[in-house]
Amino acid sequence: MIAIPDCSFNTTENRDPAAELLELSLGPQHPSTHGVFRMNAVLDGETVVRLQPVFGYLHRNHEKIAENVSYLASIPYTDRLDYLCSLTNNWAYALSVEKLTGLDVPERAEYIRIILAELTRLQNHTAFLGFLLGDMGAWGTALMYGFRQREKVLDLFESLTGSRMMSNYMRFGGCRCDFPEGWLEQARTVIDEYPEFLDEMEQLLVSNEILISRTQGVGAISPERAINAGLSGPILRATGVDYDIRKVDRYGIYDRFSFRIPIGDQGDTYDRMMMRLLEMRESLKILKAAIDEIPDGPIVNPKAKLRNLRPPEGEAYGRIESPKGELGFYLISDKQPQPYRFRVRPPSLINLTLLEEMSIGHKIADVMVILGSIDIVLGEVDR
Amino acid sequence: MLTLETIRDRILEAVPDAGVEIISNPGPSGQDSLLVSSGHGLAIALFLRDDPELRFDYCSNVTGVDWLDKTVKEKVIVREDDEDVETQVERVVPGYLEVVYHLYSISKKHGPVVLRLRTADRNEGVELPSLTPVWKSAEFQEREVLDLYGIRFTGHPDPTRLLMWENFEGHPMRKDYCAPDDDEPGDPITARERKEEAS
Amino acid sequence: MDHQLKKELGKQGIHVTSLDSIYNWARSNSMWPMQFGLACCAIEMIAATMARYDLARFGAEIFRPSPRQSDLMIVAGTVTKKMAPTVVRLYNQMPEPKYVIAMGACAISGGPFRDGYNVVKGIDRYIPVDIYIPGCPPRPEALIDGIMKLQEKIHGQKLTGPDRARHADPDSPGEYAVPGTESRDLLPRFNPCIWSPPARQTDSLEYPESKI
Amino acid sequence: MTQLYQQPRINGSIQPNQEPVTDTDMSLNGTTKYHHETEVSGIADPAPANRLSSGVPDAVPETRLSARPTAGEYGNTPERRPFRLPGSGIVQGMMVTARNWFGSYFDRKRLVTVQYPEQQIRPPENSRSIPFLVYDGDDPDAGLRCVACHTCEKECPPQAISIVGERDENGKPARRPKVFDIDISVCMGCQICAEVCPFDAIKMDHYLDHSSLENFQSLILGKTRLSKSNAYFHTINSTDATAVDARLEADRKKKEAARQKRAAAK
Repeated sequence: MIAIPDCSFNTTENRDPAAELLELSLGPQHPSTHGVFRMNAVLDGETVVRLQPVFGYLHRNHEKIAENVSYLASIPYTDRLDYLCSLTNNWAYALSVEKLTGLDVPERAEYIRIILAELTRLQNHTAFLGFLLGDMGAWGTALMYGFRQREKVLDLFESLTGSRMMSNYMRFGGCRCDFPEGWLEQARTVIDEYPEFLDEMEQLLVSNEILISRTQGVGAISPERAINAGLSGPILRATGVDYDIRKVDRYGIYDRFSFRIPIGDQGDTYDRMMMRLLEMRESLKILKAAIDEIPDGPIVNPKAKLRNLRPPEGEAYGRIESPKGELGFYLISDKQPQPYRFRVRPPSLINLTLLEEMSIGHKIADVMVILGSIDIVLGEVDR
Repeated sequence: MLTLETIRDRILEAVPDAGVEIISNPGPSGQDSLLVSSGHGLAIALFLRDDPELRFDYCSNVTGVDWLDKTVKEKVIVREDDEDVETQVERVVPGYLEVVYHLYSISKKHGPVVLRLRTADRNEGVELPSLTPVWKSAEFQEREVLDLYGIRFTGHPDPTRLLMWENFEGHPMRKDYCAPDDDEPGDPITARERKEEAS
Repeated sequence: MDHQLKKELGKQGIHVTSLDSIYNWARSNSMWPMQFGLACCAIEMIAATMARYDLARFGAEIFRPSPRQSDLMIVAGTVTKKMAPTVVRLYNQMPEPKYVIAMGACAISGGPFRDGYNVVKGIDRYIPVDIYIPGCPPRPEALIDGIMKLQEKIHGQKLTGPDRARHADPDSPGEYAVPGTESRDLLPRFNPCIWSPPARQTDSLEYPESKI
Repeated sequence: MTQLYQQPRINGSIQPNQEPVTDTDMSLNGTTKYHHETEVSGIADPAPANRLSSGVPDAVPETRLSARPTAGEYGNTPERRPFRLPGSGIVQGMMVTARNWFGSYFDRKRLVTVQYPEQQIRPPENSRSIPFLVYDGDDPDAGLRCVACHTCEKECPPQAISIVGERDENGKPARRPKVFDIDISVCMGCQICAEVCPFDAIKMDHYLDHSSLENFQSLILGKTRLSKSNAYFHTINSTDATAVDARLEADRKKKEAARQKRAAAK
């Protein structure tokens, strides 16, 4: 029988006042911090009493650089924000510039964008499951299966955009190039095979008793708290808040597709994990429909300018539902070739706001699982 | 549909003598913003969050903007020798720092409302009220603004630098920040230098 | 003993080798990299260890979470000024013999982010780098190729003599100075013992062919 | 205090096609899809200025899909939960690993390892790593398409390209690069240079082993090392190369015609 600790004492009041507290610095080099994230934890025995995230170890001045280069030259930099999902970053940035300049996007380009964004969601969540299991100690197996599947999506990305990870694909008012021959058939095969992989993954994970006892009831947050702390994406929805920007803003042409939004009810680590599994199935639905319905036509607005883009004076905030949450770009133009202000609203950073609240009262080993379930990418946290 | 004008009027109703001004956005995005006087920032934020019709419960994005001093050329009529003479005068409009909040409502599913708070000048140690007590999501982002723009937020629970190290000096995202020049002279990997050399 | 004689003896069933080659063979085939990812390149580094590329075929699959147990540091990603002291400290904690691969443009020279105020323009300013793998990010194949190049390099190293390997030289430092985060910048900007700004090439602008 | 083994709140995996009953159609007007009236879907905020864009109309479709199946739906209440042996979830997971292990000996789908370097994946045509310069004909210097217009140099986001144009005896630009350096230790392979080049002179190379033992000299590629023939371009990306050839040929013909016309006019 596996005994799991009673986590009901989620406060610091009933700890022994005489006990000595231990300060522990986790990171910036730590196998489970997903990069160079650092946490300063204060421990009472093994229980976390206080937890202070420390940022900036990957602060590579994305915003400052982008304010000194042209609008076009920022696109490859956005690839490197959340380096697991460069295509959604591209889209968010392109969307903001399109808002800033008032550009329309042709029909076919919208479909391409949706196909790529949902493929990105698939591969991000696939890798996420692997990393999360790695944080729980199952280093290797789930990650190995996840990456085996992810490679198939990366092959699709490479044959279309030219690079496995750094796509640099979306352009203002459309996309850079059309599908090469046979791409859609290849994509269809990958998508048709995906449910099989998901079934296998679910069989591996979902009913595993160890996983359940390590995740259920760990790091739960209330929906009110989650909204107030600005959480977004699967983490917000795991608490039971029905808020998906694909449905709310209806950017792109998401309103033409029939898909559902998974909602959790406990807001704990288990729900956050399941959210990803369920989202992948919904993404597959969108993908299938989009590939079947994609029309012919131009892929870029002929009015769009590639070089020397000088948007009219003004500002715009565009946001999309990236696999991590709400990814927004806030741009101010002063009619110069460079943006006056270029701001990224990073979902990963803001999703960490409640990390301390989620962790207090849990064991230090659970902090890794909680952090893993938030799904951060340091390139985006620190920018 | 609530327009910004009605929101402004409602704010003025609830928080009397609060300075609220609509800043229009000339661009095609049409996202106008509300400029709020810093003294009433917290009260207005609370009102926006708790008003049953507005319910801006979700503060999505917090960011700083640095507006440099601007020289504006103006035509001024000067009385000279009992005669009105039109002359051009250069006037310096002092720069300021600005914090921009993008608010959405999850329960009402509307937004965004853009809230702006401005400092008086660009000096070291300018202060603005922190809106973290209203929206916790502003916590890290306000720290980032503090770090990169140097705006101090009064009432912030942890007013320390977010990204740079603790004993770092300066605020790198300010427009006039000069990065430490660490390209050693003679570094051949700098393309610009090689070019200068050849031309 | 010359190569021809060795071959002849081998045909007769007598295998002659030197301590150097056994030592180098053993080391080069069991390199344990440190599980240390900085940025984007780390994902490609993980991909290289996964099913498709399978770094285990080269004896380098065990990514150790602790520097004390590893002998290869793959600097995979942008090194920021805030992170650089930690990287050097981690390197210092690794036991000799140890090797460093600078993976990706950022680790080599700061790459696309080299204009940033918080980016170190190449980790070789603070720790000695054995292999540079350009690319942004380099493909997993490129990393495997880099590791194979490093294995070749190890095979050629000598334990004695004037041209012996760095770790076999008792005078060479196993630890390097950790830079400090000062008020504006890292100090010193580079470690003069191992790195100096390369001389300006005035006579010719065309650089010589690769010496690999 | 510890409590005894907590029963999992969910039993078994969620069946892929078994959806909760509350599934309603998500689209706006009840059909699975609808088409915009306008040809191009508007990206620019359709709401007029000074108006809060209220995202969703009043008829918000129900979007729920619970991560945890609701009580009863999957027998999730203790009374209705089918008996499960403790540890059966782990056994179920181990079956998956066993299937993968045995499968890795004969199932093509699970045999994914590429035996690099003996076996190499042929990169897709669009694949890119670093740029190269295309030359026509056999002479790498004379046939270079590059005219040193500096467009790529200006657009390169990390400023990895440096070009110095050749000048003839009179000091006039000779439309040829004297120096064309790409610092591949800075290049991020974004292919913006290839995209903006008006002369199709710079293209993206496929993956190459460039790793070196040295930082500065071997990672700055000069003109000689960057120049590659058009035939090579055809081998790596024949689709693009053929298109470029056709385009250049059409350009040449057009120019020729214009020249003849001018000559005739004289």
